[in-house]
Amino acid sequence: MAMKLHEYQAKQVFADAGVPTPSSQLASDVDGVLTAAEEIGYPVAVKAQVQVGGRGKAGGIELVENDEEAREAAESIIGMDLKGYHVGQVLVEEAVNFTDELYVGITMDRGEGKPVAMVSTKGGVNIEEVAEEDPDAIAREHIDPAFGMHPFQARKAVYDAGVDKSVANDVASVLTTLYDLWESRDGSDAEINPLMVTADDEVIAADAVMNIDEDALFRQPELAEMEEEAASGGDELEQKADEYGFDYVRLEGNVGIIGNGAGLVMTTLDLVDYYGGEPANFLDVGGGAKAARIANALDMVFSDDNVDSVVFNIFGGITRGDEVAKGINEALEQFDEIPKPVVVRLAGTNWEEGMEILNEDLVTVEQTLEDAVERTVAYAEEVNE
Amino acid sequence: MAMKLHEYQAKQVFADAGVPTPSSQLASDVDGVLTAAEEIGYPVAVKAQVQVGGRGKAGGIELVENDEEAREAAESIIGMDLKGYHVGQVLVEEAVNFTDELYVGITMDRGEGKPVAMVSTKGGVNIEEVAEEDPDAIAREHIDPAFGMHPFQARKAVYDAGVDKSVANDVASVLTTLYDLWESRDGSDAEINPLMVTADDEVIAADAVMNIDEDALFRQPELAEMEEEAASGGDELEQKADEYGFDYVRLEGNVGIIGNGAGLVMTTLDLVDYYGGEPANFLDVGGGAKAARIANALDMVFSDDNVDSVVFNIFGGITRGDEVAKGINEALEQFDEIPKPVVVRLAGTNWEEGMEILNEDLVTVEQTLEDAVERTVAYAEEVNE
Amino acid sequence: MSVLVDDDTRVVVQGITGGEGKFHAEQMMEYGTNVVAGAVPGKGGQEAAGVPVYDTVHEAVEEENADTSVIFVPPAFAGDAIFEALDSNLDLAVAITEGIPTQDMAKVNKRLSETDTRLVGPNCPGLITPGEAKLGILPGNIFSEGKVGLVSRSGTLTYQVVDNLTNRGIGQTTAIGIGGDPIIGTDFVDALELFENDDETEAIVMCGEIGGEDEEEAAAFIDEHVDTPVAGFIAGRTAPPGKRMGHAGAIVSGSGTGTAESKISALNDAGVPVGDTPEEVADHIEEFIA
Amino acid sequence: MSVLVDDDTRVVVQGITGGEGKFHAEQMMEYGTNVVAGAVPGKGGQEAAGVPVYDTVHEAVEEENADTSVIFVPPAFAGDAIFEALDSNLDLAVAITEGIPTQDMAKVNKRLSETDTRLVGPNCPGLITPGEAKLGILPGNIFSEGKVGLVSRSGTLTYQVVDNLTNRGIGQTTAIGIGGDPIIGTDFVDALELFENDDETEAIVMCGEIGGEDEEEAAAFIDEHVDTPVAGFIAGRTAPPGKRMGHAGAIVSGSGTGTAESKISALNDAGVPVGDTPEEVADHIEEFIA
Repeated sequence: MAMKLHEYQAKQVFADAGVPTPSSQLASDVDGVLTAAEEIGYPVAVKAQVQVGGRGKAGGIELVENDEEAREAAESIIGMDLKGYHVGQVLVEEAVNFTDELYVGITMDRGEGKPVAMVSTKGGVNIEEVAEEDPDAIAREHIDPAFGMHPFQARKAVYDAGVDKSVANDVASVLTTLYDLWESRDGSDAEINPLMVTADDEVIAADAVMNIDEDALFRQPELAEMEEEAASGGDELEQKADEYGFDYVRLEGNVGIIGNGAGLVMTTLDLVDYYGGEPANFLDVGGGAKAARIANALDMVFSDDNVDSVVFNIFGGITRGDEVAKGINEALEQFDEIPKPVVVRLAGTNWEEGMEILNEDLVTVEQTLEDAVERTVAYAEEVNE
Repeated sequence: MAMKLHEYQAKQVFADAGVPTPSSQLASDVDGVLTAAEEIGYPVAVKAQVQVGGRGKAGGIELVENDEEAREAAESIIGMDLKGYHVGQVLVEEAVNFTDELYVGITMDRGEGKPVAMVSTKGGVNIEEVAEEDPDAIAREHIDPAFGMHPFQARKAVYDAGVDKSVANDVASVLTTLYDLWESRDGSDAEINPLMVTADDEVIAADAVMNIDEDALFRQPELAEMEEEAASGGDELEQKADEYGFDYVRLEGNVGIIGNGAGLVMTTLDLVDYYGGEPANFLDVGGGAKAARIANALDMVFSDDNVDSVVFNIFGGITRGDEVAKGINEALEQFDEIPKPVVVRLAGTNWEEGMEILNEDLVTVEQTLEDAVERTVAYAEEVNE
Repeated sequence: MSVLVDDDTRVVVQGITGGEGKFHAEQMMEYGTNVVAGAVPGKGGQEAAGVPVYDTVHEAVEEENADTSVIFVPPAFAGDAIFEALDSNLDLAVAITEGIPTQDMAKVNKRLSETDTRLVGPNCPGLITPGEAKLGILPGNIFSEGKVGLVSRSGTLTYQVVDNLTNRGIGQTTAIGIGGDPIIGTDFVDALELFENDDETEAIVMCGEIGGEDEEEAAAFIDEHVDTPVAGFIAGRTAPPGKRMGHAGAIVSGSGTGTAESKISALNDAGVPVGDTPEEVADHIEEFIA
Repeated sequence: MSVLVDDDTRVVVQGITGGEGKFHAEQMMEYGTNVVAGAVPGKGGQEAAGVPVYDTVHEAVEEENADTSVIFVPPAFAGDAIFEALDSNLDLAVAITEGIPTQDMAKVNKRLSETDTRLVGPNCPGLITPGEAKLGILPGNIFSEGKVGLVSRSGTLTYQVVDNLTNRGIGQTTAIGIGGDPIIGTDFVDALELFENDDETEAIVMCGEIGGEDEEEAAAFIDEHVDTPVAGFIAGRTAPPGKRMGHAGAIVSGSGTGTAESKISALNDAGVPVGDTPEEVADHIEEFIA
């Protein structure tokens, strides 16, 4: 999974590596925006710093010509809710006059098992759409990760994309820097879209995406620090899951789901759907969870007001049934009345020990996955009758 | 070919990369040595800074306990002639108490076409002798240059060499640093011999070798600067050849040899020997030499007092016979009397044009390589009759 | 017969002196696996889980004729451990470790193309030939000897499906957890080929999940090269597009491939029935080997 | 017949807009070589030496069906140029450039093991099939058509030996300058194999020099695999141990191998006569094909 840097953070990383970026300042209130705009000089763009795509269309980016417009933009953007994310900060940025908008990006091609560099002259829009509707408009060059990107590969991608000769060298050089960053910073994606071309043939990174492989954060201490800042925003429950270290996704339904292992949890979701219910979430406690972690998981799902019933499906490998049972008891014994019905199914390692420990007064026990899900869906339906 | 750093330069490079080295100071006179020794604290080693092996045996390294001994050592070493090299500077260095002496090194294995890391517990002596007499005493690990040295490879070399567990990790770490330096600095050889092990299980680089690939100096500006200093010393004529940019080696005989292309020049030497003469030098003017360069070559060989006759053998490919002839004329027309007889043989590109230009009053012309060499050897014999 | 592992397999455990490594080395031996050595830098000469520990895998191969490694090394060092295994002339390396940086695995992937050693994983439960030997962390007691080969991207989902089979008295030749990471060694196609060439395997279960195109490629391979009947299962039918669900692989791209629909229809087109529930998968297998 | 190059060879010249590149492109064409394109980044769309220039070698291959590249790119960029050539599905790349950093060549060497494209050089004069085509900087006029294959580590020494042959009316099938650098693409063994399998080559000249062990390896190969008679020459008999003479390869290690003696005796043991002078080499060849 990837840790997403904010635009302003990614731009800082890129600028430090020598990629030309517009001058900009971060601001978190109206005065800050006005001061920044003054120093940079109008026109400037005021850009919400949240990690979602399509900020422009959603009203998160405004181009302003003077103090009055800047104030209006600041007031409307700072504090807004943008696709579920609270906007706490904006980037005030020099507006660049451009003649062309390019796309350059590096990502891991999972199918090939190697990095791929991409260049397109159709930057400035949703590159996924371009990829779908006009795939040939994106030049792709696969990189051998042992060698890194050869200079000829950067040039080839740029020429293959049809980038104008007047800026080809500069774009190749940005692409090379981008690859070096991607590689040295353990990027999962590094993108500049658009890479603007100005009337005097300069290139400048008008937006910046840098996502970092979370599994590699241990060796990226600087970026791990940025994560603290970057993590702000997002669904409250998802933030809580982040703290607990759960893989958690909130969904629309009312059947809470807890399990171990992504495949099995997804299967449990699928079965809830199969039996006519609607999953409220995906929650994977991971492998080898101890009692406290199990209790935390239950606490999380209970805190979701949408949840009407909970299915707890554990197939123990390195996770032990007795630990699961202890955690469930711990979580439920604190309540005078169990807030939402919990169905438990334990299998695999130490399931018999687990069943002995489990306080069956507090939960419903089922022997098979199918029965457990069916029962949980039934409980949820009862609540809504 | 390789540019050799002085010990003190190599140590600086290694120390900057985190390899432990003894404290040391450079000195170029007796007072400097005394001051340095005072600051470092006795005992210290006084080590001649010249790029030849076997300095210790040749009297270029002295271990001293006090001012008196230090003065004596400084006086004897500074200014001495060590295997033909003038000693201008000495390194005054903390004497290290050691329990073991290891060898670690990285070089290019030409046969395999890939780098090789080497570790031995038989450091402190001539490693070439160890390689010859007890090859298994050196653990070798070939490195894939695309990946660089994997950490397991450093460990494997260290364990295979039988390095004591108490210092194995530290030695592996020095080896890793050495490889990184070798790779990032375009080394041809990087060696520490001995890598001393102290009584409290610390490792410290008591000597340091770092030779740089001359073809890569263009991208090693810092090291290229060190070359200025490093180049001092050596045969005067060889220094001159360095300035002119010739491949030149001075030998013992009296037949001067100039030609184009290493293989052909070596063949000319071999023929001189075959016809009973003794080569005075190897001088390769390289490919595409112009008239001025040819004149310089002749000037060089004339300046060697040992030379009694000169054979000029050019087979033109990208070197043109007319340019060669012009250069020979230029060089010789300045003399009232030609100092040493010159035999010229021109073949290949524009040889006819060359023959037309060549002032045959100044030189003897032969049509074949064999005849030219035979004639030159005969001239040399005449001089010595 | 069986694939990749049997009771002749000679196992070295990388990381055997760590908590997990030691525990699972013991578990493997208890199941009957022939664990012959451990390899931990700096721990050479010690003993762990009752077997000698060497500083390098190479030594374990030389001294104990190990031919297979199981890797329980923390993620920061696991890439290097895999490289070491691939350098040691082993037949097989099984990387259990979860959370190896993707770029490390991209480099491993490159090296895999240059070696004859097979890698299973990383981030996988390992593999098991019931009644003979297991490599990894699978709970041995749910497996039983039989004629069904199983390959899966997901650990606990494998257990679930195996449980359904075993409960009906349907045993397994070998079960392989290939792992859910973006870059893995042995993939569906490799595993299917192994089972297809195994005389004893009479039916195959393939458990996939959303994300990537491995299941689509497997379907194409089955269509052309696999005569053994295959039943499939795909987890993640209800996963909303664009949401991550655990495995990095489980990202729905939103477009044509990678979705549950795409995978199921590719498998169906290749003649592979895909169960709606794990029980249904067992139903299909029961029909195949009836 | 001939090896590696003939009048069907379609050549792209990398670095054709540079002084040397342009001059030798013209010289090659004058000799009859089918130069179809140049490749120089940023110069695509121009013309040089009368042929179209492309930004990349790939384009030259696509647009002009080039199958061979000759590389005249300055040393700092030559390693990358070779990588580009090796990535372009060519049959052959010939690197003339002298002074490429050794570490760049070590990386190229690694890539060579992964590609079907053959590399000759670097730091070599190139190769020539007299009367058909030449690739590189050899002076065409000294060569003549005939039945002797020639392979040499040294440029001008090659010319010397060829001159001796041509003066006696002995022509050549193909002459290959493999270059004197520590790390090269095609080596003696490769070239000997090509000549051995060439129906028209009736004798082979092999010109080696001191340093390295390539000549010793070649001798072993001749002993086992080469029926075509071979005559040898070794430059550097009088070179003092430990002194560098030009080529990085020409370093005498001081011990067993790498010396002229070692090479000559290895060749003699393989039945290869080694001439004391270039004329003596021609004598041996004359006997072979008499």
